[in-house]
Formats: sequence, structure tokens, C-alpha cells
Amino acid sequence: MTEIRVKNACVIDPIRGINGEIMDIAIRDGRIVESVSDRAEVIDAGRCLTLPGGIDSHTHVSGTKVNFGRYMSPEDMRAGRTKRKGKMHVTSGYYVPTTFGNSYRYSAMGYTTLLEGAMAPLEARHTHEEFTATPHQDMLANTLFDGNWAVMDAVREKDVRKTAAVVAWTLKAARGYGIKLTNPGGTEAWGWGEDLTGIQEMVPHFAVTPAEIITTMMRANELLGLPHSVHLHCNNLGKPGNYQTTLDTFDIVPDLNPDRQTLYATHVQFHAYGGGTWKNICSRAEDITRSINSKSQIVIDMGQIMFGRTMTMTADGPMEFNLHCLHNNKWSNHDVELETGSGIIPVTYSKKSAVNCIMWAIGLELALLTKNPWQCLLETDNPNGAPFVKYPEIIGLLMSKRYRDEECATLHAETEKRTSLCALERELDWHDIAVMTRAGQAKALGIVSQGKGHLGIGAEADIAIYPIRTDSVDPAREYRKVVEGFQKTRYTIKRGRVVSRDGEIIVDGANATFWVDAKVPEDLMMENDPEFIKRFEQFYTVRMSNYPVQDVYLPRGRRIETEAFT
Amino acid sequence: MRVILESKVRAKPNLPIEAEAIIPRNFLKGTDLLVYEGNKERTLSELFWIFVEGTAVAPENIEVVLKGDTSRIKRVGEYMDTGSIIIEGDIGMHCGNFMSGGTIEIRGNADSWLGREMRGGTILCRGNASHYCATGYRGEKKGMQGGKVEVSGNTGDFCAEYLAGGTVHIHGSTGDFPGVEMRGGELIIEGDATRPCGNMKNGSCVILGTVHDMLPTFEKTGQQVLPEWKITADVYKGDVANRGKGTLMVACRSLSRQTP
Amino acid sequence: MKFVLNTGRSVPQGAAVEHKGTEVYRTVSSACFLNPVDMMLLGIENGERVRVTTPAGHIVLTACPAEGVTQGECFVTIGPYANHIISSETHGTGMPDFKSQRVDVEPTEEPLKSVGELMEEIGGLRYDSA
Amino acid sequence: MIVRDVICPFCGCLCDDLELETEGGRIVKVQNGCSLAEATFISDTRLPAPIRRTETGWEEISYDEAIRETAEILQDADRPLLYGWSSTHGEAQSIGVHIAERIGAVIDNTSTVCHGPSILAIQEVGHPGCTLGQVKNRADVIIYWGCNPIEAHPRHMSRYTTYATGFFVPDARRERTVIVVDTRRTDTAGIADEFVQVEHGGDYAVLSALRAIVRGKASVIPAKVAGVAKEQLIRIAEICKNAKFGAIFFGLGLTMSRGKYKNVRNAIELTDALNRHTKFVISPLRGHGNVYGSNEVFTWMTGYPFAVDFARGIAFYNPGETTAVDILRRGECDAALIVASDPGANFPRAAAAHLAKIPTVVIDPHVNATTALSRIHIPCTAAGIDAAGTAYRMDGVPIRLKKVIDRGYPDDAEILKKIYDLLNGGMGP
Repeated sequence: MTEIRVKNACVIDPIRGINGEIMDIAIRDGRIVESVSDRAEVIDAGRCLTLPGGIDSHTHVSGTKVNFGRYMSPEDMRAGRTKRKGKMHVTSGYYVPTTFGNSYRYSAMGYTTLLEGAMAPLEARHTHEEFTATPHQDMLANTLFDGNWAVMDAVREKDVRKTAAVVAWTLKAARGYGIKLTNPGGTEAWGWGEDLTGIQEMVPHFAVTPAEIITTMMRANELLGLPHSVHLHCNNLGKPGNYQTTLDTFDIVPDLNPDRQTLYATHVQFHAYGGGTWKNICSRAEDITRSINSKSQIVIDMGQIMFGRTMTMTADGPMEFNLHCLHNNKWSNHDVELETGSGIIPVTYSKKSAVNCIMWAIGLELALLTKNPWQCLLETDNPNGAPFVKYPEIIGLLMSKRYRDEECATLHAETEKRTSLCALERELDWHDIAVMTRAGQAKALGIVSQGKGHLGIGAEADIAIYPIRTDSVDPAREYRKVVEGFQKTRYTIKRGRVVSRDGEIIVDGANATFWVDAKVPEDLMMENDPEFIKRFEQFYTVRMSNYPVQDVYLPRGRRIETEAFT
Repeated sequence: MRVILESKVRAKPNLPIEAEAIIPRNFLKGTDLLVYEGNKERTLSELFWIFVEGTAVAPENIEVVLKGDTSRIKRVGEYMDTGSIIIEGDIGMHCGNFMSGGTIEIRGNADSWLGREMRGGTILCRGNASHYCATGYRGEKKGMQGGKVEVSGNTGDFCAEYLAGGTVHIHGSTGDFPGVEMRGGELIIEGDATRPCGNMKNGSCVILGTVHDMLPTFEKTGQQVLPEWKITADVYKGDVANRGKGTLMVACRSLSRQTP
Repeated sequence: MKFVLNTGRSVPQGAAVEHKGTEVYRTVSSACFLNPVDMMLLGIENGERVRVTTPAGHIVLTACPAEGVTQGECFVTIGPYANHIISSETHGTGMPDFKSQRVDVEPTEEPLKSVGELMEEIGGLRYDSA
Repeated sequence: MIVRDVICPFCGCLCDDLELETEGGRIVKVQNGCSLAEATFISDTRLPAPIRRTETGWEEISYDEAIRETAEILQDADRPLLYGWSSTHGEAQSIGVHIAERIGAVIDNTSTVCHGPSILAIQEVGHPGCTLGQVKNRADVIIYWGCNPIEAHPRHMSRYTTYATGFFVPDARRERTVIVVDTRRTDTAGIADEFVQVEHGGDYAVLSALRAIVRGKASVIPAKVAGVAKEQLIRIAEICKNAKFGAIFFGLGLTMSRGKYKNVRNAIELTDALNRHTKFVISPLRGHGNVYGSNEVFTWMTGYPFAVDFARGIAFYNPGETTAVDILRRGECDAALIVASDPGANFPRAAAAHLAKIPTVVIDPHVNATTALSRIHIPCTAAGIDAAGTAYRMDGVPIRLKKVIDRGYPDDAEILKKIYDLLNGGMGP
């Protein structure tokens, strides 16, 4: 029976409508409770900013693709080395850290829950093994369906129930959490080295369009009652003039769920480009945010880029190959049979490049032009836009016009002409930041009911206490203090245990993995569908019985059951 | 000021020593430096007899002399920016890596990765240098970027891989693939070479001796007299397989075709 | 006669690889495949023994004709017999010259050694399980 | 009892459609497996108990004694080497990395004498590849370069490439063009539509020539390159450029011959150039059942796939310096733990000989050549036979090996965990 009392905490808890009240927080056995005995260990937060544990709703930290990023870049591995010290294992890597590196650095920043951005079901076992080696954060896995043959067949037959049945079987087999579509249909075209140029174009052989895949999957998602919505990486990522594809995609999103969004569009910065060539590329953040501000059923995340070296890794194989032809750096590709693709290349975002400066500005414009902070979350598609350790700098930029102006002065001259960032006066406040780094994510991912993203009674005791006195720091002027304050928590508490103190990890973690078990009626269980079984055994290279992830891979699995077809 | 380090006889002579602390600048503050023997931390005095002659206020006036069996001492001269090091015997791997200034003179042989990722300064090796002389680290796009490496004897394989700047001058012969992935700088080989400048992107390479197994993807563009080397050389552009714009000049002589 | 030694896998070698004490393994991994013309030049018949020498040492193998092996090359399956004479030089890559070792092949009458004997030659002590 | 869908742990194919028949705790029949699978499952003779070397011979000792002595050997070594790891499951490999980190050891796996050079090449230019199912379902051009799957991966062609019925390739063999490139006319060369015989050590030149031809610079190429006629090279380049989906598989013919990783890099850059014309992928034929698994585990824990040196407290990687053969050849290591591999048979003489000079401990189900060089040999389970665990196929797909029978041996992960606990303070300061 472990008890902690955090006293004197300046709490911001958007989900419970608390905005900067000094209060005490009582913790017993990993949960937040009414009160604790006087035997409880006391932590004096000293009126510092206290938030629910950080939640990252789109990061690449585990799995085949991420490990490939480490495997092929020893030069990055040596750039982030730390020694074994006390409970902390050795870590390596700067923009693609090892699993312990990710876990310790996220913990030092106060993050306690992560959603792995892309997991191919065939290789889910690898992702779960790395989840166990990322001990200080609870993990969820977005499961890739963008090139799934069984899904595309069901979509062609316009059979939402069958689509939902395939999704339910695959999610259970892969112990996944939500539906991820990356360049839907495009990854299957990449199986032949091609790509799709719009959401109305036919996927070779499967005769379905990305629009049909997206709409049918949204309906299947709601039919299954999944906690999270469809998580979409739009077609045409990174191409000048692709904002039109993004707008077309937003226009076909119905409002099917009262509690949360129907579509989570990820790293929208990469999808908000105007112009037609790299020469005249410009920002279309205004058009994109105009669409979002009128559609409460859509939540996006920024996909902010920051200057410096990083690694782009995404299931969008064709996009990575196009980028490779531009940069001519190393290029890796790993298409997964019957399911999806993936590509990895290292990049450097430079202030000397007009394109990179415009990309940098677009990310910030999206956050500043989206009226409701719950609809635009702070993410960098780690590590594609930038490693997650740069989140504090982004917070500083969003809270301080002065910081933005100082940065804009060092950028390429074209930035001012082709983006409207410099004209935006808005400065986000502490409450907005709390929404965009934990509360918004919890609501979007549907894990509030699991006790995440807030500090109410019964919530999981995931708490981050930052060395920031909101009553004496003016973020607009003293942005340096904001950036430093968010880099290292004084305390990070995970499920009622102090995990990190002033950036040093002091316990061996024991994280949980959340996965979804969607119940479907008897007649729609794919394991009983002879056609599905026949195709599986014939065209996969593993037997169907060896495909599902065994429970041994989730030592602390948290099954979320949903009742479909109610 | 001169610091003489004479290596002591060790119980396990084959254990590698990592001595990146041995650079002239560090001796300004005295001689209680730390080195590693295998996975154990040692003080300098545990592994060397230390003699200091004279004093210095500026690092460029410090000369470090290594005596005794120093063939297993690695990373000597790492990040060296000034002063000089003289190694009387053989030296271990990574001697002078990340060097940006000063001079290192090796009277014996040097092990692999001599002058890795050098930026400036001079390394003179009187004996032979082993593999990866004057190269980069795995996965990096650039190897040596500046400075000068001169080897009186021969080198092993992959000499000057990923050379990006500076000069590498091998008086003897090299092994397989000298100048492979070269993208700048100048490589001079007075002896023989096998399959030089594979996948070359740019930079220039001059070979006075015999080239074995010339790669098929170099385009002969003519001949040129090289007065400084008193030879006329066949001039090749390549590596065509890599859209390379490098220059490879080989002294006119029959190209030997036999496989080594 | 000068040759280049090439090593590689074979199904019999793979099948016996976990039983190195057996006669089957010894036969499989001590076979030296030569081009029939080379065998004629060496004056040896199928099954006769050859002594293969390199700066690293020498080993006795059984010569067998193989059409696929080109002249000037000899092929031995990977294992303790081939590795008894391969140099440990790795050219800074960690990988020894398993497929480019220069050897000298001469006919011989010396007997074949067992794997245990080879290990004892380099300081080991054979363990003959029951 | 019949056990279905069993995974064979022998080679990188990890065929998972085997049917085993067991009787009285022993496997008596194997179906669907190749002859290597049969040998692995059926003739599985084990060392009965831990043994320790004495002045004159060998003596049997208890597991606890063997484990404690192993921990003592590793505890005070100045440069211990932990080598092997490729035939056991991921769980044991992870504990191995923790041990190496704890005692400042060098840890390396068998890729160092297998596809280590392929990893070096991937670290220079990346790896445009895919899972084997993509090749099975789409490839109409298959190239086997410097490898002999008929001997080393007997079911590779029937399960994944040449003879496999693919969704877009229903007539399998008739719709696929098979090209084999090797210095030796192997059995695999026998079934090829086009056999390219390359002079010894000439792979790099041939690959460069092909790249130049694909780039439209055929004029630069001489009439013959490393024994291969220019016409054949042009023909091969045309076949590849006109393919709908091409797949190159390469083996030790590229990684072990002259130039080592530069050959593999050149092959990857050829694949890259071909991707500007059509879809092309390239993959190594990994040898051991779970060698790719050891690369994956080492990478997510330390950042590097093999040859990791913890002597300085951080993870340092430099093949040629921290690789097992080099460390043994230089006599650097003063203790060695060999797990699930046989360096006594697979390392060059000078490297293997050093194992006999230092305290060496072997943890392996079978008596092997290294046993003779060791001080202690601790028998354990064999992954995929009497121990379950994760293994990674040659294309990165993770599969869980099954525990089919129980022979009363401890799992090597258990043994390693006990050693780790002793090293972690169970033995005093």
C-alpha cells in the first residue's frame, strides 16, 4: 500500500476544467484518491506547474521500421550515447534513440503514455517486444490497414460489416489499439513502384479509391465502437499543391460520434502545401484551418518540423523514395506482404532552404489558426519532423510572439512572402498547452475512461511536476524559461511511483500495453470464414495459426472490450 | 615543455588501452590523466613512467613523446588541436582521430583508422599504416575533411575511404579499394594499388605505381604530364557507375590484369 | 599446385552440423572438391587424400571431382577442416577471407584427422560423450 | 501426438508449416520439412549434464556449480567476450545484452562471420527490401547472387520465390525469370534461365558494370568484365529494367569474397538504380534461424546490430575492432562466454585457438567443436524444440518458436538470468 501526497501543486487539468489552482493531490496504489493517511510520503510541488502525465498521440518509437532506422545509422547512435548509471541502462541515439533512450527522455519530459504511430500487423510481435523494453510509458499501437487486401476487397463490395469484421480480427491478432491508414491505397500501388495522385484514383487491381477506403473504414470504426477514431496520414504527403487532397479528404468526413472526432488527421503540416513545384511551394494553412474550424468531427496534429538532422520513417513508401531521389542519401524500404509498406531516409532541415523554412512556419500556423486547441495537438511525428526532445521549444514558440519573430529573422527571405506566420499575433497560454500535450490526446485517443489525461478521483496517478512558476513567469517575454522548464520535470510520477526526479530515472519501469478486443457477432468472426482462411494460407508466407501475437508478449496487457453492432 | 611517457610492462599485454586523454593541451594542467585498460579505469601513472622536462604556458609548445610498446594504445591524439606528439614505436588504432591541428609523428607502424575524421593538422607515419587509414566512421557521409596524412610505408585496405578534403600521401603501396567512395581532397599513391577509387564521386587521385584490376566503369579521357611527379599519366573520369566527376591519374604503364 | 580456396554450405554439412563427433560429419567437412582437369594435373583419383597448406597451417583432406568448380579453385564446406588453414585477417571489417584464401595443394598419404584431433592441435581437449 | 504449424529453427527461412509426430517425449517424424529440419528435430543428441575440464579429462558438475563458476569467471575479467546468440530466442539474447552491459564486455553475434558486411553496406546506403510474401506474390524476375539456396536454404525457392504460386504470379515457375550469378556452377545455377559465371573476386566489377549499363553508359564497359561478356551484362540489365517486380537475393558469395561489404553496397546501389525504372528489392539470405533476431535485439537495446563494446560504459561499435574474430585474433579477451554457436568450428584457426588459452564457457544444447576448447559446457534447451521464444525470419518477420517436447533441460534464458543475478550483486561487492 503506497501512499503519496503532492502538496502545493499549481494544477491545470483541462478535462476537469481546472486552470491553475493550488491544491494537493492524494495518491494510493497508483490511483488518485480523495485523501491519504498521514503516513503518506509528501512531495512539496512548491506552487510549480503540475499537469497530468504527457501523452504522445503519434510517435515512432517501437517496431520493425523504427529499429531499421537505428540499425542503419550508427552515426546517429553515437551522437546520443549515455552511460549505465544506477537504474538507467546504456542509451544510444539522438533522433532515433534506443528503447531505453526513448523511455528515459520521455520520462524526463513528463510523458507517461505513447501511441506508436504505425505497426504492421504481420510484425506486431516486434513492436510489442520493444514496448516491453520501453518501461516507463504505457503503450498503444496504431495498426496499419492502408494496403490490407482483405479490407480493400470488403470496401470494394461496399460491405461495412465485413470490413469491421476484418478490422476486429486483425486488431485482436496484432494486439493493436486503433486503425491507421497511411497513404491509403498508395502503399499497395507502391507494391508495383507506383503511387496514387488523389483520393478518387483507383488502386491497381483492387479497384477501390482512397476515398472509399477512408469512408468505409470510418463507418467500420464506429460500428465496432473503437475508443479511438480512424488515424489518417493523407495521400500525397510532401508534394507541393497537396493541400487540395487534404481538403477533399476533410470534406468526406461525416460526424458519426458525439464523444470524440470521427477522423484524426496526423502531421497535417506535411499535407498543407500550395503552389505546384518546389520552386513556388507556399503555405495553405489558412485554407486547412478554415476547414477544421468548421468541422468539429476532425482533430489534427501539427507535424511540426524543427531545424537540424533527423530521420523520416513512415509507411508511405513512395513518398520516401521521392524524397530519396531529391536528397540522394541512404534509403531503406520494407514493404509488408498483403498489408502496407514503409520507407526510411535521413534528412536535414536547414534554415538556408526556403522549402524547409516554409514547412517550419506552416506547422506553427496550423496551431495558431485552429481556434479550438482540442482540435490541433502538438506533435512532430517524432522523429520525422524532429525528435520529441524538441517539444519544449515548440511550446515556447507557440506561447511567445517575440520568440517567433526572433526565429523568423534568421530564416530564408521567402518565408515571409509565402506564409502568414509573421503576421499572427496569437500567443497560446498554459491551459492551451496542457490541452495540446495531454488532455487533447487523451480525449482524441478515447483513453479518458481508462484514467488517462486528467487528475480526477480514480484516474491513474500519472503526474508531471515542472519547475515553472506560472504566477511569476511571463511566457511571452521569458520564453527561455518556458523551454527550459518543460525540458526536465522536477518529478514524473507514473502509476503512483516517482519514476524520474530532475531528469534522472530512479526505478525500473513496469509499463502496460492497451489493446482493443472488439466483440463481433458469431457469423462475422473471420477465423470461421473459409474464404478468408483460404486466401490467408495461400498468399501469406506465415500460417494463420502463427500470425496472432501471444499473450506472453503483453506481460501487463490492458484489454479494452468494445461491444460492436449494438 | 616535453612530456615523455614510457609504457610499463603489463600483466596482460594484449589488453587494449584507450588513451584519448593523451593530447598536448591536457598536460598544461599536469599529468594526472585517466586512461582505460580493457574495461578498467587507470591513471596515466599506472601505465606509464612519466617524465616532464621544462614548462609551458601555451599548449602549442608541448611535445609528448611515447616510448616502449605502445602498439595497443588507441585514440592517442583524439581531438588534438595543437602541439606535437612523437611515437617512437608502433601505435594503436584511431591515432589522431578528429584531429584539427598540431602534428603527430609515428616512427613505427600505425594500426587501423589512423587520422579518422581528421579536420586539420599533420600526421607523419614512417612505417606502415593498417586498414582504413585517413577514413571516416561507419555510416557517416564524410571521412577525413582536412589536414595531411603522410605514410612512408604501405597501407592496408580502404585507405582514404570517403575522403572529403585534405591530402593523403602514401609513399608505398596500398591494399584493395584505396580512395573508395572519395568525394574530395587529394590522394597520392606512389606505389601500387588495387581497384582504386571505387564509386568515386569527386576529388583527385594520382597513382605512380601499377594499378591492379582497374574498375571497368572509369572513362579514359586522355593523358597528362605531371611534372611534379615526373611522369605522364593516363587520365580517367569516374566512377561512371556513380555519376562520379572524380579524376584518377595513373602513370602510363601496362595495366596489370591478373587477379591478386 | 596453387589454388584459391572457396568455402560454403551443403545439405549434408547442415544435416550433420550438430553432431561434429560423428563419422558422417568428418567425411562431409573434410571433402575437397576440385575440377576434374586439376585432379588429373595433380595425378590423383577420387577419394585420395591431399595436403592443403597456407601460411596459417596445413590440413589433410579427401579429394573429390566436381564439374561446377572452375579450374584453379577448390571448394570445401565450411567447418573446422577449412578453418584450420584460413587466415584470421579481416581487413578491418570483422569478416575473415573464407572465400579468397590462397592455398597450395599436394597429394599425400597422411591420414585424415578427426574434429577432436584438430581441436587438440590448437590447445583443446576432446570430450567424447557417451 | 501430432503437432501442427511447427516452426523449424534451423535456417533463416523459419518455415512454419511443419508437422511433427511425437512419442514418449521424443520427436519421431517430421513432415513438410527439408532434410535439415529432419536432422534438427530428430537426431538431437544432447550433452546430458554440465561438464568441467580437469587436468586429465572432464568431470560432470551441477548446474549451480557451473553457473556460479561462470559468474566468477566473467565478474573479474578485464575484457570478456560474449559471442554467439544466433540459434537461441530473443529472451536469452536480451539477458545476454544486460550481462555484457553490466560487466563491461564485448558482445557479438554470428553475423560477424556471416552477413556482418551486409549490415555495414546497409549502414552506408540503406536496404530497399520487403517481406518474402511480396516476392512470392509479385516477382517476375528473381536473381540469386553469390548464394546456393538449394544447399543452404532448401525450401526458399518453393516457399517464397521460383516455385511459389503468387497472387499475381499464378503459374509460378513459368512466369518467373531466374538469374544465378556465382563463381561456381552450383545446383542452383542448374535451374537458372541465365547463369552468369564471374571470375573469383570479380563481383564488384560486374555490379559496377551493370549499374553503368542501367544508367545508359554501356559504352564505357570493356568487352569482358571479370570473365563475363558485355553482351550478357546488357541482356541481364534489359531483363531487370523490363521486370514488373524484381528481387535480388544475395549470400556469402558477396560478403566473404574480396571487398566484403563493398560488394553488397554495390548490389544495393544497383537495386536503387533499377528502382528508377521499375520495382526492385534486395535481401540477404540470412543463415542461422535467429541471427536476424540477435541483430534486432542488440539494436533496440544498444543501438548497434552486432560487435558492441561496453568497456567504456557506453555502447561502442566498430567492426574490425570490436568484432569477435579481431578480438580473439589479437588475444585481447581474457574470458569468453559462447552461447548457441560454434566458433571452434566456424572461426579461423588463430581466433579459435585463443579460446583454449582463456577461461571459456559454452552454453549450448549439443557437444560441438568449441566444447573441446572450453573449461565448462552447460547444456540447455534448444529453441524451437524444447523451448519457446521469438525468432526473426531473414526478412524481419518475427515468429514465435514452439516448445514441442520437454527433455528436462533448463532454458538458456534461465541459466543466463541466474548468471546475471549473481553478477548483479548476488556475489558480494
